[in-house]
Amino acid sequence: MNVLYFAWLRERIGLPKEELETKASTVADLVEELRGRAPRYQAAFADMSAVRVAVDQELVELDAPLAGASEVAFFPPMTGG
Amino acid sequence: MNVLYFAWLRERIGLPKEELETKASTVADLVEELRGRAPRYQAAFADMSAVRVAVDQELVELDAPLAGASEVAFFPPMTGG
Amino acid sequence: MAVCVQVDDFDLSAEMALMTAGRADIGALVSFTGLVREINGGGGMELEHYPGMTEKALQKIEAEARSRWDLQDCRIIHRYGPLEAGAQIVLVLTASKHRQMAFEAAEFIMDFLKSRAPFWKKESGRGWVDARESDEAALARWKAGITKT
Amino acid sequence: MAVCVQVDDFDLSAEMALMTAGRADIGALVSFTGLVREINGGGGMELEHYPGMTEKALQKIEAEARSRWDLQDCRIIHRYGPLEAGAQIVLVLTASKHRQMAFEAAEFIMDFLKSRAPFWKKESGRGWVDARESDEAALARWKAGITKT
Repeated sequence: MNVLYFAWLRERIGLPKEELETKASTVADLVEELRGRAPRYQAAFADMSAVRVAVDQELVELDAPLAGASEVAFFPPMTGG
Repeated sequence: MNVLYFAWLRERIGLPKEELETKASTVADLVEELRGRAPRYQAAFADMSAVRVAVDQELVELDAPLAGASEVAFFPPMTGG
Repeated sequence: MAVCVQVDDFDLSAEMALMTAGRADIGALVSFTGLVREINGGGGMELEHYPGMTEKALQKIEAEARSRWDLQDCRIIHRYGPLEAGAQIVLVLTASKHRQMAFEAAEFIMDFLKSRAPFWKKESGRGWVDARESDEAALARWKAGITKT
Repeated sequence: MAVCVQVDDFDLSAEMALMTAGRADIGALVSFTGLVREINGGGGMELEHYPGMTEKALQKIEAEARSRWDLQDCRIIHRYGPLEAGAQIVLVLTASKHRQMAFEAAEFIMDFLKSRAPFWKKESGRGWVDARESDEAALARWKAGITKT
């Protein structure tokens, strides 16, 4: 599974993208797993109310399932326009 | 006093502008006076709900006074934009 | 910038470039361009106006918009005379810091232009265009000095 | 017309000319142009986006606008990369028969672009721009399939 990070999440975690093997069944599970890997993930995911998630390029909630997903992205609230 | 006509009022009355001496004290009085002059004025002023009036280039109601006015204009509802 | 009542065509990008030249405090630009629609194969129209009063009416509309919204700038161009199908009739361009003010001011100006500026349209082969009740109704939402939303 | 996510600048008059070429059934064109504002003397920003998802999100926003309003055409251009103060960021251009549809559709698209398209602004010397609560609130008025007015 490809995991992507944008904006300050990318900066805190220190990379834009990584490939992971995971058995996490939801986005929330994946976040827990990542938090366990290193303090920089803990820093990035410290306040999940400031984090948005897309699974296969569709916005989803934290409890969204990951079954069949090939791309998960984490980023702050969007500021386009 | 200059009296101006626009759009189909101009066409019905047959002229864009005329200079009048009048003692009419309101716009409504002036319309009555004009109606008495010729059938083409009667045709133009047949339905006053379809006529708008400006005195000295400001939109006014039919009962507006004419004291001091130098220019009165009659025209249909506006269709700008 | 002043309002303009003219026979000549206009160029939106040029107007926008003039408006933004030498400044970077504008965040939002909204434009409305009105075009002559071809109706049932009929082409073109003649736009009559009331010289003198038209300029006054447009200036009044612009001043009212500027008093209601915090606009960085505002531009109104309205053409008159013969206009072919597809031709540009009117341009309203508003500039503000944030988008909502620019949108609302442009809508406000257009609503007033439609039924409070002394223009009359005569379509080729079809005669004088009737005022639309919906245009009169659109004005009502700006009453009492409140904004729309 | 397609949506476009690009580094290059755009020209509104050129986009409008493309949109109106060879047809005379458009009565109203509304454009929104977003510019980089200079804040406290700070200049420029970097606009990051999510390639792939961005295009999808813009296409979805455009399709939704077309399903809600009877638009003759619609165009969205959003830039990314480094942008100087005063630079154009985004263009939304809508075409319809009458003005209200074009205005509403352009506002709708902008409201969604602001907080539902994956772009992130980083201002030079000031860091990441926070999302504005007013932008989230603006979305609420389009809920339940009803139009604004």
